[in-house]
Amino acid sequence: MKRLAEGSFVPVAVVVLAIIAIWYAGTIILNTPWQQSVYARADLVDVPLTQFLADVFAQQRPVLPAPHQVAVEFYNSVFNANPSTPRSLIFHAWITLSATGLGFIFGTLLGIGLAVLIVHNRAMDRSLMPWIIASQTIPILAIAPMVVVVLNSVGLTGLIPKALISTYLSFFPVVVGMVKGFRSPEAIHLDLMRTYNASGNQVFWKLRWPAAVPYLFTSMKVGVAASLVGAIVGELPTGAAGGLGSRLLAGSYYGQTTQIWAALLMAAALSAALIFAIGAIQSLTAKMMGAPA
Amino acid sequence: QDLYPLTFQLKWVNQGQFAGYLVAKDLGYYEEAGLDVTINPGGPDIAPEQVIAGGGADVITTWMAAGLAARERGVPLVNIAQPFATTALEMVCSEESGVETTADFPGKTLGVWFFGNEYPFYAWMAQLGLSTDGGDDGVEVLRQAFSADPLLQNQADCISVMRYNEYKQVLDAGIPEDSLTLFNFADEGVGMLEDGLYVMEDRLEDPEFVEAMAAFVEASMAGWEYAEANPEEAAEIVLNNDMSGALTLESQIYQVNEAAALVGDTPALDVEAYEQTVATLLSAVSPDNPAITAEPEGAYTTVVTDAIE
Amino acid sequence: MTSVVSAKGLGLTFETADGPVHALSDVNLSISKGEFVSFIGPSGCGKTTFLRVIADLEQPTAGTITVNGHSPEQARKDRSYGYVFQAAALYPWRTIERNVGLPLEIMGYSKADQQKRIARTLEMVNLSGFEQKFPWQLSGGMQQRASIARALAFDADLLLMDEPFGALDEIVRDHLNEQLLELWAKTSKTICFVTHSIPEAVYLSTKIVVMSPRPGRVTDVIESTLPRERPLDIRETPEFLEIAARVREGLRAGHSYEE
Amino acid sequence: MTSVVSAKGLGLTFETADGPVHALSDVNLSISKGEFVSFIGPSGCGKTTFLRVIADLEQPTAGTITVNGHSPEQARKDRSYGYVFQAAALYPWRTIERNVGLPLEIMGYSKADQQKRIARTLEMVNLSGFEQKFPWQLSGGMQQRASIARALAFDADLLLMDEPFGALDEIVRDHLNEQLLELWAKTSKTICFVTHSIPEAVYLSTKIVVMSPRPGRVTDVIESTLPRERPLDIRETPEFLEIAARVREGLRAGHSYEE
Amino acid sequence: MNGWIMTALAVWLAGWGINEFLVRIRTRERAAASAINIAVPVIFGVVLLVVWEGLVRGLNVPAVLLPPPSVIWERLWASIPNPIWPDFQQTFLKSVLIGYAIGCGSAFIVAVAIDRSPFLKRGLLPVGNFVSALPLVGIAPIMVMWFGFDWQSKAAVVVVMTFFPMLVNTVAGLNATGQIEKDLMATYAASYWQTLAKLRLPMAWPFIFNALKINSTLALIGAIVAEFFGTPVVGMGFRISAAIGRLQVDMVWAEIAVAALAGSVFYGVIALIERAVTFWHPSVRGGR
Ligand SMILES: Nc1ncnc2c1ncn2[C@@H]1O[C@H](COP(=O)(O)OP(=O)(O)OP(=O)(O)O)[C@@H](O)[C@H]1O
Ligand SMILES: Nc1ncnc2c1ncn2[C@@H]1O[C@H](COP(=O)(O)OP(=O)(O)OP(=O)(O)O)[C@@H](O)[C@H]1O
Ligand SMILES: Cc1ncc(C[n+]2csc(CCO)c2C)c(N)n1
Ligand SMILES: [Mg+2]
Ligand SMILES: [Mg+2]
Repeated sequence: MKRLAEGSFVPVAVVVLAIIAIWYAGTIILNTPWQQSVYARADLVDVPLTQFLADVFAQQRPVLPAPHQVAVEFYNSVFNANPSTPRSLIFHAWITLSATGLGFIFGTLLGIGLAVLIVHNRAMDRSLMPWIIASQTIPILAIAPMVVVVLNSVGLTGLIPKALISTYLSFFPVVVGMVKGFRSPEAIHLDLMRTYNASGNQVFWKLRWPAAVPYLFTSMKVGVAASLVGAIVGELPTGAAGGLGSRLLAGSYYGQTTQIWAALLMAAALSAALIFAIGAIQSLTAKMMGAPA
Repeated sequence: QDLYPLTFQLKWVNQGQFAGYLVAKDLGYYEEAGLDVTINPGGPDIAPEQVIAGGGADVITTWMAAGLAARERGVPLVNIAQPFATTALEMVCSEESGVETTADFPGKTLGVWFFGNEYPFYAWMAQLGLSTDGGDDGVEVLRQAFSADPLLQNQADCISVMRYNEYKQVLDAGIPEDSLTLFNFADEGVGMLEDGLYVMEDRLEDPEFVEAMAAFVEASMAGWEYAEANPEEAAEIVLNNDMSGALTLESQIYQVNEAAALVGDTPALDVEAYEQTVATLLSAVSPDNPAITAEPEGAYTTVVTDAIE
Repeated sequence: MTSVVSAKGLGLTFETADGPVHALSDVNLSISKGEFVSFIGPSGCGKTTFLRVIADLEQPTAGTITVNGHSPEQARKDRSYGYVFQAAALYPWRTIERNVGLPLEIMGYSKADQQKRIARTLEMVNLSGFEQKFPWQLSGGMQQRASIARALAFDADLLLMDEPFGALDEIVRDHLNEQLLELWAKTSKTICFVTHSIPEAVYLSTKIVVMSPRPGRVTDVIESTLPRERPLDIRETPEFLEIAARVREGLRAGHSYEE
Repeated sequence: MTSVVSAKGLGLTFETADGPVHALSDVNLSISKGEFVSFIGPSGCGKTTFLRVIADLEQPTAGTITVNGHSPEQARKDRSYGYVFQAAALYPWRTIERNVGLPLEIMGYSKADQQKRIARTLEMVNLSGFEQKFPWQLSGGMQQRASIARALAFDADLLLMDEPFGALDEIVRDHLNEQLLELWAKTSKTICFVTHSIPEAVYLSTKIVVMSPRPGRVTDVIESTLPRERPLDIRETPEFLEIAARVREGLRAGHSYEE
Repeated sequence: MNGWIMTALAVWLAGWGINEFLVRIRTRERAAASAINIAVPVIFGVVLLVVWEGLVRGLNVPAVLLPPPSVIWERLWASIPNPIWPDFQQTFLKSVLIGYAIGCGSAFIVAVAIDRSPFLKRGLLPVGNFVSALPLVGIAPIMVMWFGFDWQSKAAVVVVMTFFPMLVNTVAGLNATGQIEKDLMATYAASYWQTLAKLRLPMAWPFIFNALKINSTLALIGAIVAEFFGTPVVGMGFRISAAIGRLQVDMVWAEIAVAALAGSVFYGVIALIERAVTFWHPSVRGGR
């Protein structure tokens, strides 16, 4: 019992329950105006409270769907739909996941590559860093459609444009983290290498790289979440090609609020799962590298 | 024998609006015509004019106003056929707004679609002499997302709808038809031709391409004919092509029916309607609405439709 | 006797934001093969800096220095010295064995040779059995011994040790002092040894260099008259105490409390 | 004589992932007002832990302890002791002056009083003139002195010092030892002092507590026979050396090399 | 090969050479050193623009795909009074700044509030991470539904986006205090608030500024993208999207340039404040 209270299960459960309670309250508040106008059109007066609640929680196009509505939609589109058809959220999650994965791998490699350049070349350090920061202030999300079109015109279609938007968003945390990581060895550790007359390569592989591993994982966690956002945004313009992004958007065209929320839930679950997976690899690596349990 | 490859860029996601093309592809009409057609769906932020300029498509559908605007910006688009002979853009106002006639517009908030869809609206306001910067003697313009929500949530007094899509959504939400006020852009004298087929001008110098286009247009019209006759089956086909899984059969049957009704007897461009569109656009030139500033030259051709006859 | 380290008029000034810091000035010193030289002096007098100059980790700004008759850079490239830092500076992601093997990997020793040398040097510092442990699983003293093993693993004739026993308690320190003397006697290495402790300096050295700060310079060089064979209780002999007194004298002379 | 610290059957066991660590076990000790008590013992024998128990920073798991006749918690809330940690633990965003003033701020001394006390204690540790420097601009020894000043700034009768001079060189250490004795004589504070150095313990204390690890316990309590007046050269007297020998004996008995 | 591309290549090589030369200069003059620090990235940026111009012109890239910088500049300059300045006011001065202040401010207060409850901390942080993983594009239409189509809904999106990074970092920062420092406060029997004000907050600043910096770019992106889901006809996001639809790609890039500049300045200002507040931190004091 004490263990339970000290772990994070109980606190998380309590917080989640609180959120659900607030959510239900919000459902009532936000959906009441529409419900009243429905009653007014039907000339209904003095609707009993239970009937009112039942109606508010079962609207076709709620401003805010009730948690159970989202849960049912989520369940149906995950478990009751053939995962190889566009009716299934699994189908869309898979499309988004592949773009996320590809973009994330590109982004991580690009980030590490740039960090290596920055750490080893002063000119790169000075000239690149301010522009890398500035690059992230470009609202890439806003011009994602244009990027997709332009890439299409040079023959890049399908997964690649989405993955490149993911790359753009995910390389930044990796560069910043890895520059820090590659520079994290203390002066004395570098001096030690110098006394051995170690080559640049040896210093990198035997010192800088292992020292940077914790930073790598931390920034990869941030990066993978950014990748997912990038992939989803990249799917918006290519609305009909599937993926959670197109699902979100289609939901909004056809007024399917509940479907939007289910897709949102799936997106958040996906990113939580990805972050968790990286965390698992991180602790495995840490164990192999001798970190205290 | 070898099929002639064609890439066709839609303006919007696969839906009943494009049923004719999807049916033609699905039933093999294009193949029979010697064509290998790839249909690329569009989306809210895909500008087909940009896609074709970048070489990403051989032929696109877009609205005439947007096509002419692109031509003036240096993308030499040419209309080769006009399957939609009539227009479906409307503005619908809620009961609460109190709008009954255009005289009630001042002081109201109107939802407008941008991204090349705004030209008819600005032409209309210019004709009514209303400013679009808000205030009591003008209207306030809201950039409407591509949905009917602003009306349902009372954020706008009137919104833009396509007769075949959002209008149905408004009705489906439970709002009675007789409580709504509907303005049809064509009836207001600012109708502009909608879905037409456009290609890059230089491609038309190639007779083989013209021939392929003729085959394409002909097969597409056959697709439309089939869709009109078999709306359920056409809606099924649309649904099979929907990658979002968000469409419902019911809404698509409705949409196919409505869209097929827009298709004229002939794909040939009605020159009178073209000139009307141009005249309306030129009558409303303003910094907000720089669709075109001069009479376009060579913006349409009949070589393709002539080749069909 | 060949001179292993020979400094003439050596000076080193650090340029800092607050102006120049004269870490070393006009240092003249010659160290012969097989000597055990201790450097003692108050904090900031340039002991570490001098060792770092020998190791080619700092560049002198005045004077000349040779190591094994060459420039320090050449000596470093020849891998002719082993350096023990003030902190153990073990790599936390390597086991003790792999830490000791680090210089051997870098210098390209064969796997078998590495294995042999690691075993031998760990034996020497009494760490056999801890090969597979990670640094954090060892006490500070054991870590420091591992770092000494690392410097001994390859056969450098010159050993530079910067307060290697500073963090240890007296009993462990005594023990390691004995061991170090034994090693030195066996291998006839040349050793430069920085310490804060007068008894330690006197007990270990054949030559004691007393330094003073601002600017860092050598104020006294004391040749020890003690025999090479030194049991621990030599520290109670009058001869020992006399040398210790002379060192303390030299130290106090150059001392300023503000540092 | 009143008992300032009185421990009876005191024990403290840390529960860790690898099982319990017995940091202290069955410690019986009484410290009277005005005493200067040194704690000496190998690393890990529980010296720091004992001081922390007195300071109410750890809770004993067995036995009882009183400070000034009350519980340690009460004593802490009465602000009846000053603690000098092994590391200086100065706040880097405060100048030396503001660091020393920190406890005064917290305890609500008036601005003028703060100013006076800061000046006086900085004077006492020879840091006048460095008021406006930030900690990182000072050497390790100076930082340690600032942290001593911080503990002296308010008038606690009990001073807990955990190896305060560990990082300093012998000369500075001698000097501070002298100063500390002087302060102690002047103010008749009670001082608990952890050290690794036998001469330091003998030189300073009226009572030397020798501890040994696993589990941490007190193996010997040596009452010093030296007079309260102690010039530095008392360290060469036979009496001094005899006590030192006894301490060394006690230490060696409880020592294991692997730690 | 054609002239434009050759020129671009030459400028690139020259710029690279100059930079390699500049970073090797060792100077004692502070002014000279900081001049070099500014010159190097500026040269890099200028080279980037010249290469862009050269490639676009040399390869005849259609202007509706990617206009050359000179054209963008002309458009930018001509459009500052209208529509760029009104757009900037709407998006940056209203949506971004207000949303940023509310988001970061409330997250800070919540962090301090839950700091005393380990239970809440353990419960809120995982949930917070989950919520912050919700893609912004999903929240934006919902916020428009809730807060209307004017800047309030954009500010709300910014609030949601900035809240959790700030919360997580502030909580981490408040936990960053070392044991000795906390023990020191305990020996003074300092109260909770005294410890917070004199120890834990100063220790937390580096973390908090980390979040403030991340959020400065997030906020701008969030506000712009949120404008895709319904706005009045003003705002940088509106303009970008509307201009793409009209194939005024030079206008799109002009707005992007303004956004990048505003974002960089915003980031820079926060970074400057950070330097002043955490002057004592090793990463600011000196470092490599
Ligand atoms: N990289 C550096 N930049 C500027 N000044 C330095 C640098 N390294 C050392 N110094 C200064 O040079 C002087 C000598 O330093 P050094 O480390 O050699 O002293 P030390 O005798 O080893 O002292 P300690 O006993 O405290 O280790 C000191 O005043 C120190 O502050
Ligand atoms: N918080 C803790 N959790 C678990 N074990 C601890 C903790 N603090 C101390 N210990 C253990 O308790 C024992 C006594 O530690 P303590 O710090 O009191 O030793 P010490 O005598 O001060 O040693 P040193 O001379 O190295 O400072 C050690 O074995 C140590 O590992
Ligand atoms: C050629 C062409 N031009 C404009 C539209 C615009 N449009 C048609 S339906 C709709 C709203 C969603 O149904 C919008 C914006 C289009 N589809 N096809
Ligand atoms: Mg040193
Ligand atoms: Mg201790």
